[in-house]
Amino acid sequence: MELRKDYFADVRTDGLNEIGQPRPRLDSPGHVTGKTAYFADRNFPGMLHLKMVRSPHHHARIRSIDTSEAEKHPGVVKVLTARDVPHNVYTILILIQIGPEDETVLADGKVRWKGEAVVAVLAETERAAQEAAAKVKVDYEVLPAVFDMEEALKPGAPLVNEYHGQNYYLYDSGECRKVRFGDVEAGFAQADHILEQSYQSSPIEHAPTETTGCVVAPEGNDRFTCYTNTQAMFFTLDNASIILQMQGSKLHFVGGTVGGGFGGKVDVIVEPIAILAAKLTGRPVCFIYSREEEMQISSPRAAEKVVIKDGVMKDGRIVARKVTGYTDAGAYSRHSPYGAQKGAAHYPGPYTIPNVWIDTYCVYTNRTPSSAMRGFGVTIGDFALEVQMDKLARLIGMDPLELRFINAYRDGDMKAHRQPTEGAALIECMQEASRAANWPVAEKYMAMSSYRKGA
Amino acid sequence: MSLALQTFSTVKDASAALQAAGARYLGGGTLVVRAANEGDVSLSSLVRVTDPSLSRIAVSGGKARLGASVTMAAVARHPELNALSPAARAVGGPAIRNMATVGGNLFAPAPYGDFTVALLALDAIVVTEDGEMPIETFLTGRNASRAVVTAVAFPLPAAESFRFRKVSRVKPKGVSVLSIAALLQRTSDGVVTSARIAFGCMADRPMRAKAAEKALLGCKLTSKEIAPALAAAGAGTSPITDPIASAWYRAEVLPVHLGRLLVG
Amino acid sequence: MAKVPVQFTLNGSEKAEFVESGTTLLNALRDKIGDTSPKGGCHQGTCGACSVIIDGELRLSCLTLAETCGGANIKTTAGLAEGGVLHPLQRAFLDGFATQCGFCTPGMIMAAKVLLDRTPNPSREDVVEALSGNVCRCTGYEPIIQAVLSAARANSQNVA
Amino acid sequence: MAIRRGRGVAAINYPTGMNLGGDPTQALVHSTPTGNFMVTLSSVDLGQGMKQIMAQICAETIGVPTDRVIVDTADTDTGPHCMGTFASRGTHRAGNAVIQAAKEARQVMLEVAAEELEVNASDLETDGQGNIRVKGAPQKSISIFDVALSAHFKRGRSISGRGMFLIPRSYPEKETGAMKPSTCYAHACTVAEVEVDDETGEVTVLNVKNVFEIGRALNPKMVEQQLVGGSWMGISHALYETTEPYYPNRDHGGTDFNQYLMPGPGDLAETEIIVLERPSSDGPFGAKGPGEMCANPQIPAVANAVFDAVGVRIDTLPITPERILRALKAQAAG
Repeated sequence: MELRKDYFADVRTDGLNEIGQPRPRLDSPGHVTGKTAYFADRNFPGMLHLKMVRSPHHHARIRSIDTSEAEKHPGVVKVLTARDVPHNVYTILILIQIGPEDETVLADGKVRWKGEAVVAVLAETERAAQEAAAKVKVDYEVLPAVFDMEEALKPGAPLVNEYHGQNYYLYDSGECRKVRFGDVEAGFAQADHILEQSYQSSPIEHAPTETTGCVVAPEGNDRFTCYTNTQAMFFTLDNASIILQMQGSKLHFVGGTVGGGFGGKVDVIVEPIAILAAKLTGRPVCFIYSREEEMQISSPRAAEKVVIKDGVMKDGRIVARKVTGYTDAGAYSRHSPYGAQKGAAHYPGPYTIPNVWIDTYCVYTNRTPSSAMRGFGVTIGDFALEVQMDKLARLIGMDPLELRFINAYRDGDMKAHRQPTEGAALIECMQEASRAANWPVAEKYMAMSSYRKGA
Repeated sequence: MSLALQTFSTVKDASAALQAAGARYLGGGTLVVRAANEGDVSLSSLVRVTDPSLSRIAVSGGKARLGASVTMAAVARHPELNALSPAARAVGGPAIRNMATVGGNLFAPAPYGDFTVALLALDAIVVTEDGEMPIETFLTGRNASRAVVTAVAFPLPAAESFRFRKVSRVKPKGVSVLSIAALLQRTSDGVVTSARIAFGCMADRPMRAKAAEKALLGCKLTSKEIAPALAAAGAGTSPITDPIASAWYRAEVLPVHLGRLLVG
Repeated sequence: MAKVPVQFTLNGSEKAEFVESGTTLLNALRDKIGDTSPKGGCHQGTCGACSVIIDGELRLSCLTLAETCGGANIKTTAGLAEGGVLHPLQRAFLDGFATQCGFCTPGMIMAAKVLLDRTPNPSREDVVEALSGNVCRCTGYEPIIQAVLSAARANSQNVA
Repeated sequence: MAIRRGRGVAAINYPTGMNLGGDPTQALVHSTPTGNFMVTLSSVDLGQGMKQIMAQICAETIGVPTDRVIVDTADTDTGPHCMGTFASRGTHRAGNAVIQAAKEARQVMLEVAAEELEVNASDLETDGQGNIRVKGAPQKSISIFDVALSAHFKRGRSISGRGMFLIPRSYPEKETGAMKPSTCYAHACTVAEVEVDDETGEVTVLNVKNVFEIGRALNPKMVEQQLVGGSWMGISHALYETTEPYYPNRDHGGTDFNQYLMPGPGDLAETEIIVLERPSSDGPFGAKGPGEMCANPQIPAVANAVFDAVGVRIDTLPITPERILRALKAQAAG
């Protein structure tokens, strides 16, 4: 790695004692000796293992659940169903007033994705829990499912989630989050070329080497300590408190040493049910996702579809950009309405475009609920935007890097969401990339600066 | 019920124990212990055999006999099995190769079982406690097989006559998009006089490429002359679709990779 | 539930425990013996976080039954430092900033140790091959490869 | 058969912190009797190095070496609230809270030192090595060890401080979308060079040159860790990863690390990282959040490089050999 201190040296004070110094990591000695304690390294005598009975169907009504055989299985201590969960219907962003509550801790009457949790089995050993889980009988009436976002948005599509009433998240702005800036149609009318293209991604897994999980120990004083690898301690504690209808003071969360997160451990899935199990059994409980659960049950990065329509002038100026983004939330909201909204704020990318129209939708389908992942709301958008930039450059016969210089935002430029640009550095990154990659651009671009307009 | 491990010193005793419902043979553990860990509750006991002859590699008179418990690592490092080393190294990473056995590989469903693809091209004999059979016969009936495999035996190929190629997305260790093994006898001027070619991932288990083999007879290994063999490569295949690749993709690139194996 | 005795040497000391039949070595080490340096990343044999060295060979403790390790000599990352002095591999991972979340680190170090024990001066290709069964999601592997190469260099300098 | 080479570029920006703000983080700092400093948080270290960075930020602010700082975090019985580690917010939000808490603690420390040295606190400075001295008269000094002892046992002062950082929440205007998503943005530009096998669709990323502007590299080696790993993940996203390979068809989802594809140690691109620092106006020592954005620009850069190499556009992620091969066949069919 090379630190290029010559850029922005005028606005930066170097020579600090600790900041800017490559100090050794204080956690690394624990890592290399195997002594760092992750949540699953805590073992308690008498600890129970929780295994989840999951839906084999993408969409089905539950006619009945029979746990009697499972309860009789040797080593089984408790079997939990929806009626055991005090506040079974929840949504995690309710903590920042983003509702409605639309998801169940354990399925109640219906399952909306293949893999949805239906019954939790607690047993003395992992093996006994697995065997008992296989004995739980659930009678399903299979319902039509919808997997394609466009299909889901059509009239008459199977309704994925009754708590929403339609297959998209309803923002205060309506069916999508909107950004309107300038007059996009006038921009298209003025443009020398119009290019409309569609981009698509597939769901992506965080794949941390440590799977999601927790170990809960009753403290013996009506309090419960939850050792967890959550990415957000109080967010998880407060959501657990709501779901369990338990005062937060009864909960003690310990974490902070996590085997990789990447956004995959902010969904508050394992902790509430494990605490409930510990409460109802009086025993320590561990609930740790198998790798298969981590891959297919835990939320992925949402699949997204992005449609970009641009109006561009022969000289490279983009004069109008219209973006429609679709985020495949799967069956439940989790963090997806937030992610779709983040996309609305991010478009039209780091470029100054006078006429912008953005619509971003959060769409429900019968698949594993998606949620946060490293850069969500932006990562796939950047793929679409930057491939589109390449196509625009080729359309008008311009160097792709030069096209970006022409449109790059600079200090003071008004963004589509009506914030003036501050602290821009896109131009300098491109100048340095031009040098490092031996990708020459015209001298006027190398002379540009983010500090002010024009050369 | 917990999972019980039963250890026997002879295959015969183990074989008797394997008649019980829920009993499975434990080789290197890469298939059955994984299944148990993943919650396969149909498994209730694991049966293993400590007979050291199962781990023996015997090479003599141009023939090799590998005990069923011989690991991929043992094959890979054996000086007289150089021709098979690429196929053994194609299995897993170093730790898996220290565990995965010749016997286990015979049962590995696609996309696994790359070593068996090599054995199929070598026309190996599979030895069970009930007797011997050609590997093709064994593979056809393997799902119903209850007999314990004790060894595989095959004539050692001359290094230049045996070729193996595994295509994977992830390097150096990834599961197969496909694998190809070819045993080719050629005249001194390079004309193919006999060919045995086996494919992995072109069906649910390793399979012979008989049409391609036939088309190769009498050819020199040039792009032009092998063209009919490549055109015939897909005959009778039914490639798997899995997270690694679709059947369509596997079918499309099969002739490409076969061509590179033959000419490259 | 049938308990069976297991007995082996772990990092130089004798261990004897009773475990349920069918218990993996990984679970026996972690839950019974208290050596949590091998990690359970997948229990499928696909991540390498549970790697240990058994009788000099790299093995996956998640796919090895504890009962089959009778009399074995087992080494884990927890036993690598001697007398409080880090092994050159541990030193190299530390100095080379080759750990991030640290979850894959003990398994990586085991895989690297087996390599260096047999191949004191490995090529980059050797290192890549040796680490190929171990997944890391944070580092992009390059710092780990460099750390192993650097440990090998440090070793050979010490010998010379 | 032909191996065809191409290169592509992409430029991006990325907002630091939870979108639209409203995501508080608190920190507490106190001194032990012998002048070590405890930072108490509930923020989570996912492996990115949060604990180390908070220690360096506290050390710099108080004026002691980093090894005199202890970070106690992620215990809800002891640590004050933090919204969590996500959205590239950890360093920015928690760092600001730590600075505020550390400044308050430092002020008490200087006041106690001032009493001991019989000077005004405003005339004092720290030397970064564990001593407090009079500005312009460095021979007149006292160790922080002695100051802490004095504060505890003689003067009854608590050398401690509270920190809270909150960007007020912005609510998007319904019709125009006017909003304040973030207060600062990191930037990047990546050039990727690839080889494409036009008979199999296989892509090899030969090299990536990444330029990142991250505000301030608080610990350059840790920044490098994150950027190198992120660049790998970006390439992985571009070419390999998905839980649903036949999306929107729900079948054939991978369930292990064999089936879930990511580049292995034998697939690594030569990776060059160049870092620029334009300090943000509200970041701790100008830092922005590089954690997420560092994995983004490689995706379009690789996509554009594939087009440059073989002339087909793959607008669906991941850019698999199958998608490339299908496009090449369609191209050949005209």
